Amino acid sequence: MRVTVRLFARLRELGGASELVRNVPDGATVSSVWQSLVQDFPAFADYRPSLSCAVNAEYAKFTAPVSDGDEVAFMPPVSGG
Amino acid sequence: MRVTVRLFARLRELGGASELVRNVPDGATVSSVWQSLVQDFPAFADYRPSLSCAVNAEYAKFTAPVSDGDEVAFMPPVSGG
Amino acid sequence: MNARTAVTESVLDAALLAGLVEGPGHGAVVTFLGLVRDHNQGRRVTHLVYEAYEPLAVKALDRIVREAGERWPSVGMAIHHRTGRLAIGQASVAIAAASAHRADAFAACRYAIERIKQIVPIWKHEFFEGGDTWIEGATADPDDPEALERAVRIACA
Amino acid sequence: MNARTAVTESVLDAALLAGLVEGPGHGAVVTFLGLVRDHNQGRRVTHLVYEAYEPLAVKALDRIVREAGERWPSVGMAIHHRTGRLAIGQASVAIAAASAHRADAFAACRYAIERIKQIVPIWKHEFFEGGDTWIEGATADPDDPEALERAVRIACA
Repeated sequence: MRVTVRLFARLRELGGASELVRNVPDGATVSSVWQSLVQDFPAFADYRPSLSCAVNAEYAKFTAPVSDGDEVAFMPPVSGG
Repeated sequence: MRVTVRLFARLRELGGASELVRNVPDGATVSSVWQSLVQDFPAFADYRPSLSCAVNAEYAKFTAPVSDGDEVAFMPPVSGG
Repeated sequence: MNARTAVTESVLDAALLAGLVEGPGHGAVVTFLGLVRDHNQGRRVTHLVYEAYEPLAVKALDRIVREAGERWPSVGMAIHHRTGRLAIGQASVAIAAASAHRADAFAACRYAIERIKQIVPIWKHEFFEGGDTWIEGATADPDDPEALERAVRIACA
Repeated sequence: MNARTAVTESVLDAALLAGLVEGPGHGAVVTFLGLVRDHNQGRRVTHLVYEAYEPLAVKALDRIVREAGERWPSVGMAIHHRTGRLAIGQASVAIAAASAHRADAFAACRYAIERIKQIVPIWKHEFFEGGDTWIEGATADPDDPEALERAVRIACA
């Protein structure tokens, strides 16, 4: 199945794109999507401890399952305000 | 000597005027000006414990002397804001 | 009306005050507007009339700005207080406090409104359904250390 | 832009936000503006660029308004956050909190800015003399009870 990955701020710059379409196996979770990204972008690895994620524009846990067509967002620490 | 007395809020209403010109003896203080007012306006007496005063638009103590031509203001508790 | 402190019959404008105090080193501006409420202590308020001893009121506002500047040196502050007849929802007082960091702007703004209620010679005449009354709050004494300490405590809590 | 919460490229207007939340029972409106400072941690800042995950950022602002309404039931609140390029002195975030009494308006406004910095997916790209850097603040977790408690503690201090 295919998911759209959204990247922000420095993660977007490290990934070279704000949006990536990824093929993931059935049963994939947010965590497994992230792991597949880290394989392509080793610099991402440092972000895991401080990362937040969302599925379809709702905050989610890394253990959340993803479905075909989902938008999965990975977010470095926020700095609004 | 003559001083101008300024009254505000309920004190102004009790006194029937926002401004009064009073003759006071040499050596008068804010306190003696007040006492002379209380003689004419007995309802003023209740205000003494909560009163503030000013001479020439600067806060003053009741013991402050007044001079000819001074503006002496008597102010009930304030409620701005 | 571009003075940082004023007592005025005109409509208050918090954005104008904010503009007077903002500087390039400021990261935060906090404004406070006091509004006329439609009720007070169980009474249905119809309107208020504010009266001021204007020259002393402006000096008292200047004093509050100075006090705030001494306590929070990076803070820029402006205060305008309105007089005359005010309808429900209108602003009676506007304060703007700008500073490098937000904690100081919040504290200074809160300090200012507490001090205004303590030492500025302005009086509120409340008109409500069935009558009217002069509101009498604090005996004004700018040198009372306990009042000042109370304002600081509330502001810095 | 009359929504109580928004993420926008337009100039922010605190007075507009105040107008959205004021009601006849409100005696106080506190507004907060976050401004772009000309310096940060010893760097001479030239400008900032804010980036947002917009749909989630709006939901996070809605959540903060809801949280504030649960904690301070009389409070009306609006929050707009700006994105894109901002010059020194421009406002990146505007908050308005109205309530019957001033203590709640101050507390709710302060709470909102603390929570914004905790849970709203917006990022600040700082450009300074000699370089640029992404500011990374808090790991966003709206359900983290410690972060929420910290915001409450600062707001109600």
